[in-house]
Amino acid sequence: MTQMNLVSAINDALKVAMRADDRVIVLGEDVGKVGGVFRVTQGLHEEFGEDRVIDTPLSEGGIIGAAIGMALYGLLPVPEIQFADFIFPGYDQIVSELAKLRYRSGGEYPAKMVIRTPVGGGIRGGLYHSQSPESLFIHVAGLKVVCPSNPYDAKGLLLASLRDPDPVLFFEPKRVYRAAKGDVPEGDYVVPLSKAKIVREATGRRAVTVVAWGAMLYEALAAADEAERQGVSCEVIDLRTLWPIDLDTVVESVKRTGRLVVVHEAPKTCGFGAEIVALVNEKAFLHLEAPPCRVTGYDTPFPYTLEMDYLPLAHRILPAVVATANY
Amino acid sequence: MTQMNLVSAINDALKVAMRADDRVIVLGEDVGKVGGVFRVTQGLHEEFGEDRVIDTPLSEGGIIGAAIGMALYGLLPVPEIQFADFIFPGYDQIVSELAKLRYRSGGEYPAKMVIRTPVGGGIRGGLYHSQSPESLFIHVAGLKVVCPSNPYDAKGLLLASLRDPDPVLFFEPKRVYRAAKGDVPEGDYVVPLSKAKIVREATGRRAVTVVAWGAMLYEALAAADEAERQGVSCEVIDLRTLWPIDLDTVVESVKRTGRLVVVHEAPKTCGFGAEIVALVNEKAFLHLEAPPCRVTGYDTPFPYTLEMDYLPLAHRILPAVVATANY
Amino acid sequence: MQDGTPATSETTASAGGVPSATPLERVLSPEGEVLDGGPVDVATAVGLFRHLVTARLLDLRFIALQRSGDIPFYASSLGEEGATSAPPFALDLGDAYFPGPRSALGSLVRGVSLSELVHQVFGTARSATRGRGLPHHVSSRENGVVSVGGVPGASLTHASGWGWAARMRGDRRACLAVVCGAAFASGGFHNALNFAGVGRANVVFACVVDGETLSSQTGSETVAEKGQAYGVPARRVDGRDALAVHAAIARALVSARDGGGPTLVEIVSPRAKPAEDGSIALPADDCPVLLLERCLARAGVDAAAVRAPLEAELDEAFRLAVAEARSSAAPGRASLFEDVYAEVPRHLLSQRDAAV
Amino acid sequence: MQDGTPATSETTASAGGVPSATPLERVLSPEGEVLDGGPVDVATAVGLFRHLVTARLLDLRFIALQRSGDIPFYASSLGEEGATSAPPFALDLGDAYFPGPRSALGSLVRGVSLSELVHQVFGTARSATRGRGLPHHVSSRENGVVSVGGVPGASLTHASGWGWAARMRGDRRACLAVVCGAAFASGGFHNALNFAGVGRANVVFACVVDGETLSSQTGSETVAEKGQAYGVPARRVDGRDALAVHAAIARALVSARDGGGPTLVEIVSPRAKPAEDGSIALPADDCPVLLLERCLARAGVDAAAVRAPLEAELDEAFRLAVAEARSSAAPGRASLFEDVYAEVPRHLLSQRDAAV
Ligand SMILES: Cc1ncc(C[n+]2csc(CCOP(=O)(O)OP(=O)(O)O)c2C)c(N)n1
Ligand SMILES: Cc1ncc(C[n+]2csc(CCOP(=O)(O)OP(=O)(O)O)c2C)c(N)n1
Ligand SMILES: [Mg+2]
Ligand SMILES: [Mg+2]
Repeated sequence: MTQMNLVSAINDALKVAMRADDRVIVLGEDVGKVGGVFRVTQGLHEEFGEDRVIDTPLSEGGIIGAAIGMALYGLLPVPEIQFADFIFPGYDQIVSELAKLRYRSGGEYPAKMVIRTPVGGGIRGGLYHSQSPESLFIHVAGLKVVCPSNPYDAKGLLLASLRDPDPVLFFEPKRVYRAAKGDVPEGDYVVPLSKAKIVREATGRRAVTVVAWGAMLYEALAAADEAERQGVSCEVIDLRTLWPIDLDTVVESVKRTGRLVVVHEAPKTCGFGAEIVALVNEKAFLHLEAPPCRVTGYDTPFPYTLEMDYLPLAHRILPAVVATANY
Repeated sequence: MTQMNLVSAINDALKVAMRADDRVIVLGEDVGKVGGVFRVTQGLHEEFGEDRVIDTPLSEGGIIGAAIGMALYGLLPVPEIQFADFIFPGYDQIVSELAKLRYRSGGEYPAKMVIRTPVGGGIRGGLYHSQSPESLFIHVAGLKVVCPSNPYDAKGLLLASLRDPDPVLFFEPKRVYRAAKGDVPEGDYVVPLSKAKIVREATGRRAVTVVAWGAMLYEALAAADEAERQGVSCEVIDLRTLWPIDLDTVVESVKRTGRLVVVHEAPKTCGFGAEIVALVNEKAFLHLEAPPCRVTGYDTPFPYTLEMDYLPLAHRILPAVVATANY
Repeated sequence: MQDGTPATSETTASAGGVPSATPLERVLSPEGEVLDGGPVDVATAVGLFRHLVTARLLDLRFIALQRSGDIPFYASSLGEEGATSAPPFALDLGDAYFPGPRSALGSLVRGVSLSELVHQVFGTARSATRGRGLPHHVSSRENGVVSVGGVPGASLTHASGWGWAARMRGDRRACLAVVCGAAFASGGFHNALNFAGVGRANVVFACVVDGETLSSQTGSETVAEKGQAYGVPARRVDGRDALAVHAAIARALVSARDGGGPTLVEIVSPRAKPAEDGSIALPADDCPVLLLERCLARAGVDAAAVRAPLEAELDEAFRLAVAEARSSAAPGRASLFEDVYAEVPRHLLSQRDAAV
Repeated sequence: MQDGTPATSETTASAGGVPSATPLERVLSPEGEVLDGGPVDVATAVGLFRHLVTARLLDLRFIALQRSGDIPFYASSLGEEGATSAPPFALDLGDAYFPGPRSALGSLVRGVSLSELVHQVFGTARSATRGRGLPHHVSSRENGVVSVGGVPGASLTHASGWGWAARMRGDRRACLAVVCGAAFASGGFHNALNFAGVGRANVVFACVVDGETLSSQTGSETVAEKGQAYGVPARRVDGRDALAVHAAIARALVSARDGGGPTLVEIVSPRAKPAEDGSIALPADDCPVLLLERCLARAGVDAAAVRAPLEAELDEAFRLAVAEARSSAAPGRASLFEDVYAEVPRHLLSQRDAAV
C-alpha cells in the first residue's frame, strides 16, 4: 500500500497496464514529454518511449479516430482528452464510429479503448475547462462510463476498464486530482465495473439515499454529516460506474429509505440524474415517500467568476436532503 | 388554406420568411440546385438565387461554423443538416460555440439561427439515417428544440422559430414528411414556441396522459384509439416544442389522470423521456397513481432490417398504456 | 523501373472535363498500347480485367434492384471500375482495406463472395453485418475489409491510426483507404491526412475524383495539392487506366511498407449513369473495361473468351444469390440487442425480453 | 507599389529556427532600413510602435499577475508583438476581428481600453463578458472584437462565414481571423479555409507560427502550403518586422474588399519567455520593438521620447485599472442565469430564485 492521490493512482494504473501488456499505448495532446497538463502521464514517455506514449496534434477527432484505427490494428489505446470540454470535436468519432463499430460489423470489428479525460469544475477554468458531459455519452448505446472518486477506485477501475471488452469513457474528477488521497495497493488489481459502493450507511429512521460520484461525492458526504446533526440520516452511494449503472444497489437503498437525492455537476436538464430518477420510479415506485430530487449544476454554461455558486456543493445538497427527509 | 404535407409546409414557411426578410438565407448540402434530398428547399434557389440558397461542401462543422459567422454578420441563417445523424461532426460548433456565444460575450454576440434537420426512422435508412438526437441538445443550455408533427404546426413553428431570438434546432419527423397532410394557411402566421397541444382529451375515469411528438404522435394516437376500445382513455399531448418544455400542460394533465406514458424514438437511457418523468415527479408527485412509463427506442444503435421492431409503434405503446392505467 | 513495379508514363490526357493541373499518370495509350513500350504483365492485366468485368456487371444488377425497389439504396461506381477494383487488387493478405461508400464491389476483390455481398445488400441474417447498415456498409474481417459507417471521411482517420500502429510496430503491412468525392471537405479527411503525415503511417489514400464533385467541395484545383498541406506526397493517375491505377497504388504501398510513410493517390475517373435500358452512358474511350480489353488483345489474349464465360458465371451466381437472399430469414429480434456490447448487459436483457 | 501599400521585399532571413521554405517578406533590414529604399510611412510606424510598446509592457504585467496567483491563467504573446498588434492595426472601422487565444493585447489595437481588459482579466461584473470565460476570452462588440471561446480553430470558421456573408452582400468590409499554433491541426481551421475558399469570403487569416509548434501539429513545412489545398493564396512574412506584417495584412484586406477572396498570411514569429526578474529572453535581433525603434531613428523620430512617456502612462493606467478591478464587485448571482437565452426562461427563473 502506498499513499497516492488521484493523479498518481491513475499514473500507476497506466504503468501497471503498460508493463503487463505492450498493446497498451497512450496518446493525446502533451501526454508525452510534458507528461500531461495535470501530470497524469508523467514518466510514461521516458519509460515506454515515443511509440507507446504519443504526442498528437490538437484535434480530438484525429485523436479518437486514430485511436480507433490503432484498436482495429490490435493495440489497446488510452487516448487522453485534455479537458472533457474538448471532447466535442471528437464527438462524432465517439458516437458514430467507436460506439457503433461492433454493432455495425456484426461483432467482427470491435474497437476497444479507454478514453481518459478530466471533468468538472472548481479549478477556476471557466466555460471550457469545467464541464461534466457524462449524460451525452450515456445516451449513446455501446459506451461504458466510469467516474472514480478516490485513488483506490481510480486505479482499480482503470485497470478494470482496460480489461473490459467495450469502449470506456473514464472521467477523472479534476477538482480532487490532488486533494483525494488514500492507500493504493501496488501492482495489479481491479475494482469491478458496474458495482456501486455504499460509502455511508443510513442509520436513523428518517433516512435519505444520496447518489453521487466523482468530486461531488465529497460534497454529498459533507452534507450528510451536517444532516446527521439535524437528525436526518443519509445513505450515500458512490456510483463509480455510471453506465451500465448498478441499479440494484440504488434501488435496494431507496426501498429502505423511500427517499432519493441525486447530485451531479452537469446541468440538470437531461442530466444523468433524470435517468436515475426515472429508473427508480420504474423499480421502486411504491416505496417512494417523497419526490426524488436532483441537486445539480444549473441549466447554464459553466461560469468563470461564479463557479462556486454554480457547483452543487454541500450547502445546496443539505437543504434538499432535509426537505426530502421531511416531505 | 391549402392542403399541404410536411415538406410543402416547411418549404412554404421558408418562402414566406425569405420574401419578408432578406436576412434569411438557407445553406447546406444539396439544398440549392437539387432542392434538398427530401425536396424541402425546392424552388428556393430559383427564386432567391445562389447568394441566399447556398450549396455547401460536405462538412457539418463547416456549415454550422459558417452559419454562426453569417449570423454574427447580421444574416439569419437556416442551415440544413441533411440527416440528424450527420449533425455530430458539427456538434462542437453547436454546443461549444452557438449555444454559448450570447453567454460568453455578456449578451453582445448572440448568434441566431434555425438549424433544420430530418429525424427519426421508418424510411429504411439504417444506422445513419434514422436517429433522434434531441436529448443531446436539450441537455445543452442555450438551445431551443422544436419538433412539429403536422403541416400546420410545422409552418407556424418554423416561422416562430425564425422570429425567436435564440438558436433553435428544428427537428423534422421524416417518416411523415409526405404522409402528414393538412390545411395550411397562406402567408405568415406563428404557432408559439413552448406551447404543447392536447390533441386528444381524456374522457373516461381510467385515464392516462400520453406525451409524444413528431412521427410517434401518430403511433400514440393509434394506441389511444385501441386503448379506448379496451376501456382506457388517453389524454394525448403533442409537445411541439421540446425545450423549453410547456410543463404546465403536461403537469396539469397528469394531475387529472395520475398516470403518464412518454413515447419517443430515441434510445431510452438519458432520453428526453427521463427528463419528463423527473419533472413530473417534482411537480405532481402526490398525484401519481402509477409509475411514469417510457416507451422508446431501445438502447442500441438504430437497426436496418429490423427498424420496425425498434420503433416504439402503437403495438408497443398500447400495453404500456393499459398497464399504466391498471397499475 | 527502380522498384520493379510496372512502368507508368505521364500524359496530359484529361478525363471527362476534369481539371488536369499536373498530368495524369497512365500505363496505356487510349489504344491499349503500353506507353513506355515495355511488355504488359499479362497475369495482372487478366486479373484486373476479370475484376473490372465483375464490377461492371454486378453494378448494373444492383442498380436494377434499387430501381425495382427491392433495396432502398445502392451506391454505384459504374464507369469507375478502374478506381474501385484496381486499388484493392494491389493489397497483400494481411493488409487492411478501409472502403468508401462506393466500394461495395471493391470488397469482392479482397475475397468477399458474391453471395455474401448479396446477403449484405438484402440485409439478411446471414450477412456479415447481421442486417445492420445500408447495402454499401460492407464489412468482412475474414477478408480484411474494415467496417465502414455513414459519415464520409470518418474511417479515413481510422486508416491513419491503423497505419500509424503498423509503422510503430515495424510491421510491413499497410492499409488502403478509399476517399470518395464529398469526403475531401470532411473533418475526417483533414484529420486522416494530418495524422498520417505526423505519424508516418503505413497508409495509402485512394482518392476517387470526378470533376463535378471536387469543385463543389473545395477550392483547390486537384486533390493532389492537398497532400502537400500535410507533408504527404501525392500522385495523380488516370482512373480509366486500371493498370496505371494499380501501379500507382502498388508503388505507394511499397513505399509505405519501406517506411516511406503515407501517399495520396488521386484517381481521376468519370462516373457513368445507366440508362433505362440498362446500357451505360460512357464514351467508349472513357471505359476502363474496353481499354483493358484492347490492351489484352495487343498482348495476344482473347478478352472475349475471358469475359463471356465470366459474365455467364456471374449472372448465374447472382441469380442464385438473390434467390437465396430473398428466401433468407431476416435477423431475429434478439439480434437487435447483440453486438452493442461484447455481452448483452442487464438493461438490454430486459429490453430484449420485452421485445421477443 | 501598385496598390499603394508600403513596399515589401523578400529576404531569406529565417526567424528563430523556423523553416523558411519560401522566403519571408520583410519591409525592414535588421538595421531598420527600408529594404526597397523608399521612405517609411512615419505615421504608421509610430502608431505601430506605440502598440508594440503597449503590448510588451502589459504582457509582462499580466504574466506577473499570473505568477502571483491573482489570475489563474494568462496567454502571453511576448516577443510576438508584431504578429499580435500589427494585423488588427490594418483593419478599418466596421471590419471584424476574430481573435485567437493569444490576442488579448491585439484587442487593445481595436480600441478596447486597458481598463476594460483588466476587468476582463479579473472577471469582474464590469467586464464585457460579465466575468465569464478566462482572461484571454475577450469580446467587445463596440470595438468589433468578436467573442472567442476555448476551442482553437472554432472561430476561424465563424470568420469565414462572416466574410462569406460580406462578399454575398457586396460589402467592402472584411474580417481578420487570428490563427494560433495548435489551431492548424483543428477541424475548425480546415473548415474555415475550405469554406473561405469555396465562398470567396472577405477574410484574412493571420497565422502566427513559431517553429516548434508547427512541427508538432502537422507534417507540412510551412503554413502557407496549406492555403493551396483550399485554393486560398498565401504569403509568408517575418513577424519580427511589424511593418512587413502590417503591409501584408493590409494588402490581403484590400484584395478581400476588392472581391479577391481570402488570403492566408503566415507570420513567422519567435515567442519569448520572461525570466524570473521580468527581463525577457529574446535576442535583440528578434525583437520587433527594437527593430521599429531603429527604423524610427533612421526616419528622424526619437523613439525613446515616444516610449518613455507612453510606458509611464501605461504603468499608471495599469496600476489604477488593477486597483479598480480588485475593488470591483464580482457579478451578482442572478447573472448566472442571464444571457443563456435572450430572456430568462421559466425553468431558469426557478433555478435563479432558488440560487439568489
Ligand atoms: C456527415 C455526413 N453528411 C452528409 C451525408 C449525406 N451524404 C452522403 S454522400 C453525400 C454527398 C455525395 O456527393 P458526392 O461527394 O458528389 O459523392 P458522390 O455521390 O458523387 O460519390 C452526402 C451529402 C453523410 N452521409 N454524412
Ligand atoms: C479542442 C481543444 N483541445 C485542447 C485544448 C487545450 N489547449 C489549448 S492550447 C493547446 C495547445 C497549445 O500549444 P501550441 O499550439 O503550441 O500553442 P501555443 O500555446 O504555443 O500558442 C491545447 C492543447 C483546447 N483549448 N481546445
Ligand atoms: Mg458527386
Ligand atoms: Mg507552442
